[in-house]
Amino acid sequence: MTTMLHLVNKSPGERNSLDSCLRLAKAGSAVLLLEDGVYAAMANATSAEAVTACMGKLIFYVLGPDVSARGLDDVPLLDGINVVDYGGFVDLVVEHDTAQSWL
Amino acid sequence: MTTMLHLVNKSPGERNSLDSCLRLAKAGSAVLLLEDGVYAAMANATSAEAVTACMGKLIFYVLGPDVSARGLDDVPLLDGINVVDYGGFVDLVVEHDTAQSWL
Amino acid sequence: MEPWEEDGPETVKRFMYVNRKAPYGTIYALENLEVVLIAAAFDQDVSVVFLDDGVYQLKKNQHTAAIGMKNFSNTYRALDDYDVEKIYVEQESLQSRGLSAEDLIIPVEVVAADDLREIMAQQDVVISS
Amino acid sequence: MEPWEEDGPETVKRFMYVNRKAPYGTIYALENLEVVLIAAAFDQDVSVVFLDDGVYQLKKNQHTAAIGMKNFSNTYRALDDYDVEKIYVEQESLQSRGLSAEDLIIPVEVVAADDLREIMAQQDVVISS
Amino acid sequence: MKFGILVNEGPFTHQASDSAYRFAEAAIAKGHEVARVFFYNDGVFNSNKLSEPQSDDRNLVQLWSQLAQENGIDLVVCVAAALRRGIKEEVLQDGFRISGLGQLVEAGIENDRLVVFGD
Amino acid sequence: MKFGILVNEGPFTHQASDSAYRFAEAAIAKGHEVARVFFYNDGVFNSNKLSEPQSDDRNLVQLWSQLAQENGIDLVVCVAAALRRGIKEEVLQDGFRISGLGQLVEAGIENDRLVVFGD
Repeated sequence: MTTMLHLVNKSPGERNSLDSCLRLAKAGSAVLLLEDGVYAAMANATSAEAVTACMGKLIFYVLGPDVSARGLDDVPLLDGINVVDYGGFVDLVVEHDTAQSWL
Repeated sequence: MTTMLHLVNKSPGERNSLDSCLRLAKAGSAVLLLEDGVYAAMANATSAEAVTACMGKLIFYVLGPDVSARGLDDVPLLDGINVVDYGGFVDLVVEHDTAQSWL
Repeated sequence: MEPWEEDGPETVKRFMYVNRKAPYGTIYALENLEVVLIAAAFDQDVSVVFLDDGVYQLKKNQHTAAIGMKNFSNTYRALDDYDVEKIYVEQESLQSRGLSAEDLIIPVEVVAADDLREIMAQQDVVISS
Repeated sequence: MEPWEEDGPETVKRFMYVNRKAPYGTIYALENLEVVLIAAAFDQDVSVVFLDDGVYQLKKNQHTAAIGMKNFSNTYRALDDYDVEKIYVEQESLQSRGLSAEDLIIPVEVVAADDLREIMAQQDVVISS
Repeated sequence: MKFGILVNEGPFTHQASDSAYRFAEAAIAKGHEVARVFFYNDGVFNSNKLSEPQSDDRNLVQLWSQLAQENGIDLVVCVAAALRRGIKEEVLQDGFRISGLGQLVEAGIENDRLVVFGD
Repeated sequence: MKFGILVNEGPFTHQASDSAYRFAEAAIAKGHEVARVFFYNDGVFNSNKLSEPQSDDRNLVQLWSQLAQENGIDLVVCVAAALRRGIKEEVLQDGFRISGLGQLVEAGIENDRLVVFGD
């Protein structure tokens, strides 16, 4: 068994990528939200429910540079999501055996 | 008041374009499903419910060439959806004052 | 449209520019804004709509240095200088994203879907990207 | 992976090619298939997965003459000639689209999400487009 | 009736240009006029004459060019979108011209309909 | 650790190439090796040397080229994807080379990780 890092770069308000990732990611996997995927980290958006429901099962990360670019520094993010920079993104890829992009 | 033709070219299984179109199209408007939008015309898909709910309010068309390309000639389409070819597409644009593409 | 314009030699059409995509993830937000700024120079009736993820384009406080892309959010402020005054944001899109008008970089008219539906139905030309 | 391969000089990795997009609307289905056909020539453990709108790629009876695009659906039949035998289709994706294995152009292994989850978790390299 | 068309995507990755082309062809067949096609966003790639599809595939760069020359269609490539994407006169297919975004607005003003094809 | 990277989109329309570039830069800064970046689908446009972004915008064609030359990264453009999109030697930026899809599979075999950036 390998350990997996799932990458989601699409907004849950536009596409189904996050839903599919959450349905098919194995318990214990990591999920990194990047690019437009970072909108899924917003605590007060209706999409928060799906992510919250998986909090015990998956470990969530969000790419800080994409959060700042989109003006979300002043918006509450979901508790339990870890913010990383590009270096942290690299570390996550190193720490997991496989990276799967939900394109 | 103008009459509107709404164009939806994305699959309801991937994006929210159809939902937004159905929410914002005025009663009496026409909706043409084309490209990957034609999957919304499949009678047995779960997306059928949203289209069926708007059948009284909107007039639905689907682009036949895109239906055939995707192998849907042998699949039941929703009752009340009119199949047109590219010529019929042109006629729809002519018959309505404005065309709005849900990109 | 004013009465004298109806009688003038030039047709005035109602143009609506529709934004449904988030900024930075794709270029559509930026390139659609470039169209609107050009369009403002023509004597037409221009309105701009932000709905679905398009509302994110107007989020205050964008800082793009760390992603290396140009921050174009301040350019929306130029819409006012260009006399583009009909700027609509769909209320339902804002709400479902946990945002309100105070989160936006420019003053806008927040309209419910029921009202936006009527506004859209009055347009002559709709340009989306 | 067979025991003697573990000891060989060449590493055998588990490669999974994931298809989540419909054909013709975008080129990703076609270009991803081109990758798989090349990948088959390398001695790796190859599997191909179709889920979400990707299941539409395998729909029987595609006729593209009227849209003027090349019908590449028959090329999926070549996967068998290239010894690509692990072809998975997610059951939930098929069902929600009102389709079944009989609608598909090639024989596949229809797997429930619960099983696909395990298969995905065993891959070394995942290529999606 | 006079049509303007806006194409926002290139000739391969999305079907937008295919659909726009089939639409234009059908409009002309019905006796309408397609006055202008404006290429914006990745649509500017429709004018790249270096494009070389496989021999059994359609070649939209040539198809647009031919349709335009036979029917007097004005094919306009947005200069700003083209510059950043590396589309310049030296790779421009015959029948296309590079110009400003004002040509898109004009296409909306001067034609009876503007139809948008994109992603 | 040795990384392979796959970029499926061009340098402007989607953020994919930006993200891939920032990732590569960060990996190198941490002492890892980026052995190969493979450009597929619209990703082939990242190699177009005619690309001329506005002066206050980033130029990913040059950024990739510089990063590769400074760090010995093999930048490979897929020949099949490039041909249909009109990317040929005559417009190819220094530091990129055109080759077959086998180079992508090899990048998956020979590197410790393959990371995919796309739409």
